[in-house]
Amino acid sequence: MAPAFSALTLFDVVLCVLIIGVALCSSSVRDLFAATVLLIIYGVFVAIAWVRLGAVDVALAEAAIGAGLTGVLLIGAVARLKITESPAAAVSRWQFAAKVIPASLGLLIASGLAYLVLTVEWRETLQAPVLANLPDTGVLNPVTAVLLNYRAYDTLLETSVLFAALIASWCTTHDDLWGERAGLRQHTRRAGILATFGRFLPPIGLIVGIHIFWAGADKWGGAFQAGTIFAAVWILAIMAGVIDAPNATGRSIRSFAVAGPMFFTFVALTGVLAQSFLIIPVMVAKPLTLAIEACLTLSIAATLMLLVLGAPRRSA
Amino acid sequence: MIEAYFFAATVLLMTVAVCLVRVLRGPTRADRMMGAQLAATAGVAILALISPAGSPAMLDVALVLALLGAFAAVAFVKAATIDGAGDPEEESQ
Amino acid sequence: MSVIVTATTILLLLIGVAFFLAGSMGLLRFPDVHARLHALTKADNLGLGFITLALLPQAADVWIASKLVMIWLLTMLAAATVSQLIARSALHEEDVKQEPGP
Amino acid sequence: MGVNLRGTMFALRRFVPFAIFWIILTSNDPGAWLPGLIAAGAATALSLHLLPASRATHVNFRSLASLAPGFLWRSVLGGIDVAWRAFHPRTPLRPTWIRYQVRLPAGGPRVSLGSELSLMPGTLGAGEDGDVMYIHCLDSNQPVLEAIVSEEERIARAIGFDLGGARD
Repeated sequence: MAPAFSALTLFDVVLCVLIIGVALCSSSVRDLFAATVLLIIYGVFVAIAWVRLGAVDVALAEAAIGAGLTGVLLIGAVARLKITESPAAAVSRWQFAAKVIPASLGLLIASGLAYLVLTVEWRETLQAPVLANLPDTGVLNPVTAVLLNYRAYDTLLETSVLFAALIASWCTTHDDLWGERAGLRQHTRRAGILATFGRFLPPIGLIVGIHIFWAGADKWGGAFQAGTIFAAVWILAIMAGVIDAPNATGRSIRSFAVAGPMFFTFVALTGVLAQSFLIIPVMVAKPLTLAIEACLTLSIAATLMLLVLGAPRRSA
Repeated sequence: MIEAYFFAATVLLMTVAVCLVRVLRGPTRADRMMGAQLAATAGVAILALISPAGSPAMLDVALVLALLGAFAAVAFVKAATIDGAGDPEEESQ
Repeated sequence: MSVIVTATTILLLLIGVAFFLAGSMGLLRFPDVHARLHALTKADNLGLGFITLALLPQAADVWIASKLVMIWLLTMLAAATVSQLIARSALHEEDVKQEPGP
Repeated sequence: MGVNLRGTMFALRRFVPFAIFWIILTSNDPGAWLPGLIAAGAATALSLHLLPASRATHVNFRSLASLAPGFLWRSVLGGIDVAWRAFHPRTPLRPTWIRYQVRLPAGGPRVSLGSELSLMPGTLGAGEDGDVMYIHCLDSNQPVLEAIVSEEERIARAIGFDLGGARD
């Protein structure tokens, strides 16, 4: 029926070539800032690829993280590194090895995965049982169901990892700076372009984030995507000097950061009384799942925001 | 019509690819940053063009990209100031 | 009727893609940062505008069509604002002093 | 009471656009009206917190809508202008800088002036220093100064601001 070579195939082929090309450029270019920009462009391409694969939830996460937040994080990191270009003459044997070893490891893993994907017979996937048991989870989005119900273990551990990362980042704070606001003290021109942008965009981002959160229950999106959007507009308002960055000793920011993992753990433990660990009873599945999702969104937003801003520091 | 959209989207991919030259060559960081700006705008257009072949959910990806695509550039102009936390407009000439 | 719609859509698509091409050409060929910013800001947002127009007649309903317009407006707003910041960031003393101004 | 009423009006002027934005995002799904109420309410509260209502933020939507066609037309001209230069074999450019004394109030109005100039033919806003706005021009032969002045006047009219009385 469909022609062997359509515009859709052409698009997909060009996209694949570009993804690999940008990835190679990004990892081989000497200028770190160029590598960062290439990584942002890579994020845009990968988001498009996920859309083409029909994985809108992943595409949303990639667009928010890869093309949005990672860029902010890495540009800040590159700016802190004073030496951006390594002198061409200083390529020693060790530097060469430091490139070859990860590259060959990556190649090995990629070819192993490719071998598996191409040789495994896909007689039966988990798709049918996931969809069959969907009514019991309280949500209609199969991805959310997997994340918060079937594989709730993974998600609980993931959010705990995120929280642990935040604590690790707080641990790098210099002693005499503990209790100060996260990151550098931001300052901007009063009523300038940046300040105006930072006053105007966050409400719009808030609505988009709530939309992605709300759609996450039944269609697409979810806690992680919405949390990332909230974190991004929060950071924008802080960078624009409109609101102050929180400090690690603040009680409200701490409860924000811990709300998700804590509520999740609480639900998991009360499940023990009913049946077993981490069981969400069918009767209360919908409100409970939404509540977990809401707490997780808050925690992810606060944690990502604090991680990107980093430990308190004083400008040199 | 879907075919026409995908052809257009393919050409847009090529325009981003061409701009990689500017990202690699620079010379200034602002020049490289513009490559990311272009990729974000073109990415929004590409996502809008390929969404008729799928679900309306794909437009939400375009929406998120439209919202957050400019943030990296904001981080860039802030990082380019003297103390890394300022505003390019503050610095007196 | 539908032939006219199809022809218009294709024409708008071509115009949109042409503006994106112009943006890339400008980014590659213009001599300095500020000239390149002109190309990026003006051409690409206009290209996105024409592509949005081309998609409107094919949109499933009025809400999808409005969403497309919203996405375009949001991109344009963010790009035009941020381009001023990049322009200012790349501005050095000697650039402005050469011209007395009005 | 009068203050309360004015406060409510200010809030409503933001709530309604946010609510419309939500309805567009959700394709007018009636099941989404309740979360929409929360979303638009939260956005209004955040917006009033970040940008408290005042004279300067008071935008007349009708005059703003009347600006749109002219602005869109000029941005089309801007795109054509820059596209022509980009494709031209010799890329004809005569770049120059203008230091323009802005008369509009600081904040939103000035940023919109800069944004609109950045989309119009030959001009690119590059921020301010005091009341001086730096504007980069692609071609010194273009009548840019007139274009800048008339754009500023159009924005002033849209927000009901008197340019003449702004400066001493």
